[in-house]
Amino acid sequence: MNIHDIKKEFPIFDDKIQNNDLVYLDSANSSQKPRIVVDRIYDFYTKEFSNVGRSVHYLAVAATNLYEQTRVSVQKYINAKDKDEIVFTKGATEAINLVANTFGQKYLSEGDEVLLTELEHHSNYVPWHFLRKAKNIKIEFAEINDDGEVTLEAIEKKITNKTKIISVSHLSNVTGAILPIKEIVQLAHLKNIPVLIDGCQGAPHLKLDMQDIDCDFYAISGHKMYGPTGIGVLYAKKKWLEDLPPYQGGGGMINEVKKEGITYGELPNKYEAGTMATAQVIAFNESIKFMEKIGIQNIEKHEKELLDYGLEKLRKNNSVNIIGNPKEKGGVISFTIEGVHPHDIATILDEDGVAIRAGHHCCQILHDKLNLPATARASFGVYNTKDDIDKLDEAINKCKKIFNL
Amino acid sequence: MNIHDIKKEFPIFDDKIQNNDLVYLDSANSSQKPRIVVDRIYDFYTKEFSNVGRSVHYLAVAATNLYEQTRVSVQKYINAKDKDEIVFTKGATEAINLVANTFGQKYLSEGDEVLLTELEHHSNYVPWHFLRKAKNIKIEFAEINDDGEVTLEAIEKKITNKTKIISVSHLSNVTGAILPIKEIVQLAHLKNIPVLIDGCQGAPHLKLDMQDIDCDFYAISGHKMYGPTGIGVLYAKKKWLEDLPPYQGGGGMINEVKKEGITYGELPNKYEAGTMATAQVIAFNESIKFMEKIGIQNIEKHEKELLDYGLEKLRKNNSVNIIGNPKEKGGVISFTIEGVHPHDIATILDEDGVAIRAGHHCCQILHDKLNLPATARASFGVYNTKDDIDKLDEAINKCKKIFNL
Amino acid sequence: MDLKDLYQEIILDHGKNPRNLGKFDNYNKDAKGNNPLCGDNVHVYLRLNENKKVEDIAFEGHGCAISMASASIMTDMVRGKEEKEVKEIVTDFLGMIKEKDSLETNILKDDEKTKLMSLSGVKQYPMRVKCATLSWHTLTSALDNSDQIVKTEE
Amino acid sequence: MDLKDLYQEIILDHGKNPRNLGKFDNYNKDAKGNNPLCGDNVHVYLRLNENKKVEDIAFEGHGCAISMASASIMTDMVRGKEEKEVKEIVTDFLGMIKEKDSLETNILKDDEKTKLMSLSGVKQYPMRVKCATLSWHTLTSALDNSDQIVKTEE
Ligand SMILES: Cc1ncc(COP(=O)(O)O)c(C=O)c1O
Ligand SMILES: Cc1ncc(COP(=O)(O)O)c(C=O)c1O
Repeated sequence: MNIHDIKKEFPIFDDKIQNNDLVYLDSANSSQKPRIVVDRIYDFYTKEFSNVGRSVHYLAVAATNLYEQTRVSVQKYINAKDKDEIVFTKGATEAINLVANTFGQKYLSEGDEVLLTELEHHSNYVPWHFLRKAKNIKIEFAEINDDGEVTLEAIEKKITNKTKIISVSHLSNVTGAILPIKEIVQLAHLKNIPVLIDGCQGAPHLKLDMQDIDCDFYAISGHKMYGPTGIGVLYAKKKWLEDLPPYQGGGGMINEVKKEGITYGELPNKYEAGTMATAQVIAFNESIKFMEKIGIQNIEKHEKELLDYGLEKLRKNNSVNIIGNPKEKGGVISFTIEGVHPHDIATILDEDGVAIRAGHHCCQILHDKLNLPATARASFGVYNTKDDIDKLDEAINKCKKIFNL
Repeated sequence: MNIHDIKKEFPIFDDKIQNNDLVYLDSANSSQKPRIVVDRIYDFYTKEFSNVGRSVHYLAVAATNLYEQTRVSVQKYINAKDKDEIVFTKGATEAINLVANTFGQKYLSEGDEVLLTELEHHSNYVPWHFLRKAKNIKIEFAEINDDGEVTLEAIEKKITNKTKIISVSHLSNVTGAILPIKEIVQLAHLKNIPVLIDGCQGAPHLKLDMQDIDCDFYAISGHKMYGPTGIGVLYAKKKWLEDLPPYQGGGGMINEVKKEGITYGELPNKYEAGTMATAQVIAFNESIKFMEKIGIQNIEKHEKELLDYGLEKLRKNNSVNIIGNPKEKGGVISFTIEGVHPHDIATILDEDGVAIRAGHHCCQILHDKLNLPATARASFGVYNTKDDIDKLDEAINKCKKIFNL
Repeated sequence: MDLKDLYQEIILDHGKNPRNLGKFDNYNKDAKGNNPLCGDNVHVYLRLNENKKVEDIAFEGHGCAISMASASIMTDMVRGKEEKEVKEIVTDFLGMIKEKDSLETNILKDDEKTKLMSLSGVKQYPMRVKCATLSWHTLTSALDNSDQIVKTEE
Repeated sequence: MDLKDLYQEIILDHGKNPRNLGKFDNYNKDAKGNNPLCGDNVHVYLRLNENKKVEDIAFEGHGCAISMASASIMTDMVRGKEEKEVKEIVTDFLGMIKEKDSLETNILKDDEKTKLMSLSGVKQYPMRVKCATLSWHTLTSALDNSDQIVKTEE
């Protein structure tokens, strides 16, 4: 598969959207879906549908096998040691809630500290805030520097002997900063502190190797990885999944149920209560295969090229102000235009089919720090091209014209 | 739409499965999907995909509108007073966990009692068990009678002045018993006790009117209602959604986020953290429309006919023992055959394309009470016909033959 | 859809140079409003005199051109009006943005109506409707002495 | 796939009238196993004498024809064998169910192998594999004095 004409694998680009060719620059929000993923969902529902794991008839057995195949694919893709370390959730947000809730229950008490960073997405803050309310723990935020990065030193500064867990993004969905997660994990482990990585933006764009990174938890959203909505992955080291209490209760996650008490099932069932997002899990296998077929190195390279081209182009564009300047940066460009509010930018760009996002991108702490209520953000996926960036640039010019800049 | 040839709306029946016509009698586990639902998913992903509520570009706006349209459809379908009383979850299991967790946090403390019944699905027991562990509350079980029913009297008997919430099934997924939920709610409300209805089996088969039933909470799984996997609904009275704390934390459910504290969003956002199962919610609208088009009265009537026919047929079949004999019964027939274990029954039936379920159906308490480790279960959906039941009966005969009965 | 309808000269002007921006000392009613999705927020201050007339009105806040222009035009328009009249104008404006083709109130003069109608372009941009209505909801809240922070999400 | 392969006469016979069903007094090793998905369970009791020979073995439990027949045949087959031999048989059996075409161990006689091979029909029925293997895993657990309850879900 040649990454330079991969657009045609994505049916959404086949037709015009509102008389425009779609210039989709909102992949950090959610990615478009390749044909094979959508076809897989269609075929599963129309030819093979059954619930998983609970019946012994042919369709149920087949569905169960398909479901478990995705687990193995994910395991291999992220190089986890064991397939039982892969837990399916409805998304990264649920994955983080799962960890905060169960780890919090067992290991956090009054006065303990959880260390986050100033660039965390609300999904990696609110679940910890719940514990602050319930258990009187403290939340610390490692600072971002002027380039919009969080350095190892910034993390180190905030670690105390009260720090019980560190939870940080792999890649910022606003500044694009790639955090030194391997080093953070090393440092934390020296002090016996487990680390959760919010991999929402890491997983779609960077090579993942759980055994190398050595993090304790890693959260992924399928819909940002060319997969269906409603499916996510929590990677967790087996020792944690064995040690922590279950999160949701229901069918499938139990061993023995009596009126007096309940014992829970083995991994990975323990964390998969109730009917799961069967079709989505099964189709997610195709997303993984799709990315494997292109090759994550090629994805990284392609997106880096786009980023460099985009940064150069927008820097040349007068009155565009790019947010953050991290040395290690993924395919995200957040920006403002002097005199035009980001929402107006987004509306005007949309008129030409250029889809970007405007707002605080679920990162209010970061925006407070930047002293900006909102930014505009263009983010890339495998299907983007330099042409898309040219169109972005043109649309920005139109924007300035409308606002008489 | 004529219910008697509705099978052709379901693509799964177009082709043979393992050289057999599929006789799908496992709808209580999960229903098959009509073409319009699958097509909707396909079209959404290929022509209209975007994340919901977070961007202002055309696709995002359109997706948000579609997403909210489903909320209104569900509201109307179950006759809720307000669309904000409809919360999307990943399934009924999550819906029940949501209530148990948030109600438990706020209103349960040591010594308080939660009243369930002996026929509850594990999904309506394990979440309460968590509270038993965490808060030292007690769980009481209203008894089933010899017909496999739970009567109003059985509920009343177990209510004490410690009872803080009652949580019962609408329709048993094993005996098919329809519980007198309206009367239970009336009784409970006299004593100021809120009621959660596990509507997993109620919603696909019975007319729902939340304002008439007047329950406080009602949990639904989309995948049992001819909808996609990975989507469910929690109906909750507005006063509860306003009063209870949030469940999961993340993007979309907040109002203002500061380092020191967080305020939560308005309904229904407060309970919809993170990227939701967008495509599934949007396609679920088609499931609702599909059921509306047939008419729930017609569905009830059709399934009642099948049930009566099935019961008559199986009762005539020697050595088949039907579990429970409730006066009000939905389209579920659980049974055993003297001398053949349910798993063997299921395997043998499957050989002829007759898909049933065998096991404890996530109801171990009930099976303990019945003194049966497992039962076989045939359950109906709109697409079933009397012919399907004839085939079930024949396959049972084959089963007996193999086992020399 | 046409961006020219949305970004009319008058909107751009008021968006860029909002009138009545700031806070004055002797206000006796105020309310906050915000839009959690975009982070826009507004704080409306007003002084109702003994005759229930809006003696002065101003706002603080930040947001897009539409929301700033809307607050600016609104504050201009209601100054000097009686509370009852203000409420009628608000209802009329919100009704127009929601569904009606034009403004119906007799309280406004034709040129005032024209000015307000310049905000009608948002009707074609559903996601932007709340930008136009936030300050109006907040004004109502201030008049009603409501403590609740207005959040525009229908 | 053929049901005749799965439900061979010998399986039906052992399934209906399992040998060694029950419990005896002077066992010195035991273990429980269960299958949470189907509710099958088994409890294996055995007596290992000073020479590490299985002097007696029995089981309690309930389950489908396959699981009862498997426990029945297994207990028949390992009585009188040494612990080392028993382990070899278990490994050989599990290997056969999982992937190998035949049994390789020299410990069993040909007619014993034929008997065991009657359980190979489950290979075509993946969901039933655990029915056939539960008692075997439980036997291993008993020999190893493991306190863990065996649960068959791969
Ligand atoms: C009565 C009942 N309650 C709860 C559930 C759990 O539903 P789900 O697995 O879709 O969350 C089921 C379905 O198996 C059920 O039948
Ligand atoms: C860095 C980061 N973390 C967490 C999330 C939340 O992911 P989801 O909404 O898919 O659960 C996102 C996506 O918006 C994100 O970008």
